[in-house]
Amino acid sequence: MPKIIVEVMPKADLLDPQGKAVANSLNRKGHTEITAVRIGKRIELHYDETPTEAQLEEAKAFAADFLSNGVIEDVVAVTVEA
Amino acid sequence: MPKIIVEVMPKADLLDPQGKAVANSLNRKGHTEITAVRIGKRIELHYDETPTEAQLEEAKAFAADFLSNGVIEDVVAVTVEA
Amino acid sequence: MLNKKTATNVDTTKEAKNTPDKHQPWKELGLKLEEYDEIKTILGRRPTSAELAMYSVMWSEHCSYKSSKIYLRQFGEKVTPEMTKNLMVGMGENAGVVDIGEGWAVTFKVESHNHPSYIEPFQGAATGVGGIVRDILTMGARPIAVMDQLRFGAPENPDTRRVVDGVVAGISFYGNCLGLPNIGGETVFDKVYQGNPLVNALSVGALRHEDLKLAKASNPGDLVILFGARTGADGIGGVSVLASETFDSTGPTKRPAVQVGDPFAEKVLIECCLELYKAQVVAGIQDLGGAGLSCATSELASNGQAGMRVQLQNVLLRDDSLTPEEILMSESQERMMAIVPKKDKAAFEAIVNKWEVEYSILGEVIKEPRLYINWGDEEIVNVPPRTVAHDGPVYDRPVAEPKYQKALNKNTTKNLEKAETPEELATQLIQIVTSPNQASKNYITDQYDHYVGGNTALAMPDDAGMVRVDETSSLGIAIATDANGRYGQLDPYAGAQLALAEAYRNVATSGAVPAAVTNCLNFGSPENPEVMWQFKQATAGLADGCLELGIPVTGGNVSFYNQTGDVAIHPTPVVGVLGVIDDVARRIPSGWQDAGHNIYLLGTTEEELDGSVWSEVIHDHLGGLPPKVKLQEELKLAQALQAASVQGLLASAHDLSEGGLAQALVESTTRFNVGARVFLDELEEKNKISKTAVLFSETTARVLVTVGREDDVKFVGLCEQRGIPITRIGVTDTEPTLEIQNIASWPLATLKAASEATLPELFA
Amino acid sequence: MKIGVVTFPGTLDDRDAQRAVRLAGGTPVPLWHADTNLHDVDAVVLPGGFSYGDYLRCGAIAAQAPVMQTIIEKANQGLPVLGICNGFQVLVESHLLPGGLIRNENQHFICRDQTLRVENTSTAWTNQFQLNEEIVIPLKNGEGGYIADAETLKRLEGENLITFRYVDVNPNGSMNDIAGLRNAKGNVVGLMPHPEHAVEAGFGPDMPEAMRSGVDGLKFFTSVIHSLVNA
Ligand SMILES: Nc1ncnc2c1ncn2[C@@H]1O[C@H](COP(=O)(O)OP(=O)(O)O)[C@@H](O)[C@H]1O
Ligand SMILES: [Mg+2]
Repeated sequence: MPKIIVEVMPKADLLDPQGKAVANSLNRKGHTEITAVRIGKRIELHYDETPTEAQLEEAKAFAADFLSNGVIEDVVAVTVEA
Repeated sequence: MPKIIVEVMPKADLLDPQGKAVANSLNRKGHTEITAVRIGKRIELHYDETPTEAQLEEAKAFAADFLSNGVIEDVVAVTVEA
Repeated sequence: MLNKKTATNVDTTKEAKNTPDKHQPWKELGLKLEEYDEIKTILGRRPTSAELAMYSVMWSEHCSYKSSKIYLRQFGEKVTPEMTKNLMVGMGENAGVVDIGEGWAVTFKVESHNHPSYIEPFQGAATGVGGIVRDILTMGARPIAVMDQLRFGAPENPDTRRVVDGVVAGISFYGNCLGLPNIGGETVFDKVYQGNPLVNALSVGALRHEDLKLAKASNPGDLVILFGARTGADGIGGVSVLASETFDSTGPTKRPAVQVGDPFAEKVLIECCLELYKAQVVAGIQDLGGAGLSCATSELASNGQAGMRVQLQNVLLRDDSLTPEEILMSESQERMMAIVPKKDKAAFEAIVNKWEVEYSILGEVIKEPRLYINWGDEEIVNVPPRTVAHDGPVYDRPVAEPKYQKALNKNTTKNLEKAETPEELATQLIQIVTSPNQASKNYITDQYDHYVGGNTALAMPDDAGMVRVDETSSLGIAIATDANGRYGQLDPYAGAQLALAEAYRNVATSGAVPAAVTNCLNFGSPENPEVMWQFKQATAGLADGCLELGIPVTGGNVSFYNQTGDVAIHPTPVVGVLGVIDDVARRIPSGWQDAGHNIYLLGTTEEELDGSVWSEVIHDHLGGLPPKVKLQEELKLAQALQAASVQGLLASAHDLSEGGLAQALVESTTRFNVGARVFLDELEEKNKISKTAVLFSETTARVLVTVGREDDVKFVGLCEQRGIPITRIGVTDTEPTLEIQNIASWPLATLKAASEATLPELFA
Repeated sequence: MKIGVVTFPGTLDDRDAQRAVRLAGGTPVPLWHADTNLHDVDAVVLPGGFSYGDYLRCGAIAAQAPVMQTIIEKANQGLPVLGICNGFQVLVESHLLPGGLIRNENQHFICRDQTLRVENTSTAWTNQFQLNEEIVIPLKNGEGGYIADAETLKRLEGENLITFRYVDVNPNGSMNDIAGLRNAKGNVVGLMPHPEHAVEAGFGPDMPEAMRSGVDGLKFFTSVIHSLVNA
C-alpha cells in the first residue's frame, strides 16, 4: 500500500523524560555504551494510489503544523514509500 | 552522533485508536485521499562511536523484547546511522 | 463497502444440508462431542461454520456459565420478599438495578478480565474497564464510578512488575480517559496468582426510573443497528481454525488474541447513548463484549422472545479480509447494538451523526423466534436464538473436598511463636504495616482520577467509595468490595461470607445503609472436583450470608480456569456491597482529623490468628480456620453506626480487618497526621487474649471509632443499649505520634513514610 | 455573567466547570466544538479531559476544532479564556500561550492535592487572590510537564507571565516549577491543576481543617466575574 512516512522527534535541546527513562533502563541492563535515547513518532499516512508530488508537499505542510508541534518537536523526515 | 534507529508500529490487524483520530482529523480538513493513518514510535539510541555489528544485533534483540511489545506491535526497522 | 469476498467460499445452510458428513473443527473450538451432537440435533443438520462459531463461543464456560449455573440459582432462591422489594432488575440481565429512592436507581456489577490481563496487561486491564462500563451503560444508566480489584503474584518475582505496571497503567488510561472517578478497589500480592493475576473491574451507574433499558428485541419490524467502533480482527485468535478450514488458501493465518481499547471512542459512545436514551429512540440495547455479534444478536432476540434477520455484509469493517465467522466472533471494543423502531430511525441517525459515531443497519426484528443471518444472498445462520443464548449445556460437575483440606485446617497458628517483649511486638507491627499487602496503595491509586465529576464524597483510602447521585438532595451511594483468598482456601464457605461481611461492614462504616450485592467468583478449573467443591461451598456461603444480612445479590460474574500450571488460585470470591445514603454530607471519614477525641473499639477481640496477615508476614504460614463469621453482630453493628451517623455522633469510623487493630491505628493516625495515645491492657484482660491477638487478631464485627467529648455519653449509651461491646482504648492527640502504651511510640511521619515507600521501592 | 464552557469529544470536566461557574454566581453556557458561534458569552473556560483521546499530542486535535478558531480570534481581542489541564494544552497547541506540555517525569498519570503559589494577580482569572497566596488545587494529568526553550523561559520570567508555580512538590518535572501561565494582556490563563475540583466543600481537596473541604478554586471564577463587572 502506498504511504507517506512522517518522522517526528522531540527537539534536541528539550527534555525527553520518556527517552531518559528508557536509557536508564537500558544502561541498567548493561547496555552502557548507549549514551542517550530519544523517543519520537513514526506516522504512516496510507493512500490508495502512490501520492503525487503535490500530495507530498501538502503532507510536508501539515506534518510541520499539525503532526508535530514546532515549539517542542522537529519533523526529521517526510518520505514516500510506493 | 552515531545512532541506531528503531522503528516500531502497531500490528496491522489491531486497532490503532491514535491513528484513527488523526485520520479523522485530516479527513475533516479535506485530505480525503488519506485512507488510514498508523502511528508508531521512532526510537533513537545514541552512541559515542559508530555501533558495531554486535551492538546492532543486541539492539535488534532488545528492540524486539523491550522497546516493542510483540503482542501488539511489530519492529519494522532497526538501522544504523553513522 | 461490501466485503470483497465472494459468497462462493462461504459455508451456507444449503451446503450444510448437502454435506452432512463434512469434518468440522468442533474440538479445536472447545466443544465436546456431546455438545457438537446436541447442536446437530437442535438444527436437524450439521451447523454451518458460522453457526459452529456462534455455538462454540456462546456455549463456552465464559458465556454460558455451564458449570456454575446450578449454583448461581440459589442467589435468586435464597431471598425474602423484603430483600427484593427494591430490585427493579434482578439477576440475569447485564446488571442488576436497585431503586434507591427519590426516583433514582443504580446499577452496578463487577467482572473479570483475568486471562487477557496476563497476556497483555495494559490492554487487558483497559478493555476490562471498558467492558464493564458498557454493561452499566446498557441498562440505561450514566456510569458514575469505577473500582478495580487486583491480585498479582509475589511482589519480588520479576514478572510481577510487568503485570502491575501494565494493569495499573491500563486501568488508569481507560478509566481516567472515560471521566469516571475511581473510588476504590483492592490490591493483593500472593504467589498463587503468579501465572494468573486477577483483574476484576466494577462499575456503577445511576439512572432515573423511567430511563431503564433492557437488552431485548421484541417488536417485529424494529431495526437492528450496530454502532460505535468498526469491527476488526480483535480477540479472535481462536477462530483462526475455522478460517483455515473454510479458506485454506486465501484466508488469514493468524489473528490477534488480544483486543485494543479506545477509551475516547467509548466516552463518545457513552454520551451518544445517553442522548439516544433521552430522545427515547431505542427499544432495546445490548453492548458487544465477549462473543461479539454472536452474543448480541442471539441474546437480544432470545430475551425478546422474537427473532431477527441480519445481513452480515452490512457490518462496517476495519479490515476487509474478515470472514463471516470472524465477524460473528470478533471482540472489537466500543460497539453497541440498538433495536430502533422504524419511525425513530431519523432521530437516531441525527444523534449518532452529531457524535460522529458510525453505524449500520444490519437487519430487523421478526416475529418468528428464529435468527437468520445472511452473507449477501447466502443464508449462513438459521437457528433458534434461545438455543444459542440461553439453553446451552448445563453441567453438574463432580465435587470433592480437597485431600489436603483436613490437614490444612489442623495446622493452626496455635504453636507459632508469639512476640512477648515490647520490642518484638513493635518490630512485628512495622513489618506488618509495611508489607506489600498492608502498605499504602498510593503508588497505584495516585494514578487514578478520583475527582472527575465533582461528586466523589469518599474514595481511596477510605473503607468505601462514595459518590453523590443527586446534587439537589445529596442522595448518594457507597460501595466496598472485598475478598480474602487465604480465608477462602482455609474454608471457602466461610471465606465467601467473610468477604461479604467485610464489604458490608465497610459500607456501614461510611454511614450508608447496605442495600445490594454483586460478586465476581474467581476460581480454578471447574473440571477439577476439588475446585468445584470450593465453588459449591463459596456460592452456598454467599447466598446464605446474603439471606441472613437481608441484602440481595443483583448480579455478578464467574471466572474459572484461574491457575498457574495445574495449581489453582485460592478461591477468590470478590464481593461488592452497595449502600445508600440519604445525604452524603453525613458520610463518616476513616481518618482522624481532631485531637482530644475518645477512641473506642466496638466488638469483641478473640484470639483469631489463623489465616491472618500476622501468620503470613511473620511466619509465612497458612493453616487452621479463618475468623468466625458473625453476621448477626455485623447487622447490629451496622445499625448502631447508622444511628450514630444520623445523630452526628461519630468523628470517624474505620473497620478492622486484615492486620487487625494495629493496622487500623496506623491508618487512622497517618491519614491526617493526628496522633493518639492508646492503651491496650484493658482489651487484653477483658478478652483474655495474647498481646499478639490484641494487635493483630482479625476477629470480625469490629470497628474503630472516634467520638468528640460532647457526644461521648450519648454514643456510649447508644452502644450499650444495643448490646454492642465497647472499649475505650485511647484518645487522639495534637502530638503527631502514635503511642501504644507499654509497647512503643512512633512519629507519624516515620510510619507514613515507611508505609508509602513499600510499593514504589518494588515497582517505581 | 455568561461564561461559556467548551465541550470537545472526550472532554470530561465540562459539567464540573459549569458547576463551578454556577457556584461562583455566573451562568454557564455550553459551547460545542463543532460550533463557531460563542453565543455572546463574556468569557470562556476550556475544561479538562482527553479531547479527541489526547491522541497525537494532548490538545493538538482540539486546537483545530471550529470553535477554537473563533476563540483564538476573540482571545486576541481580549476575551477572558481559562484553560484547565487539557484546556491549557489546547491553549498551548493554539499558540495562545507559549511552550509545550509533555509526559510527566515519572511516566505515570498523577492525581494529587497540589499546593500552588499565585504569582500574578493582574489577570482576569486571578484578581481575587493575594499575591503569592498559597492555594490547594487538585492536579490530575499524565502529560503536565511544562517545557519551553531557554529564551522563552527567560521571557516568561522577565515579563512576569508565570502565574502559578508548584510549591513543596513539583509533581511532573515542569521547568521552573511552572504550573500555569498568562498571556501579556492577562485575559488568557492556563494551568494544569483543576480549580473546578475545589469549589464545593465536601468534594474538594483535603485541607488541614477538614477532609475534602478545599474551595480555593472558586476564586478563579469569582475573579472573572469581578473583572467583567468592573470592565
Ligand atoms: N456469580 C454470579 N452471581 C450472580 N449472578 C451472576 C453471577 N455470574 C453471572 N451472573 C449473572 O449472569 C448473567 C450473565 O453474566 P455475564 O455473561 O457476565 O453478563 P454479560 O453478558 O453482560 O457479560 C448476568 O446477569 C450476571 O449478573
Ligand atoms: Mg453485557
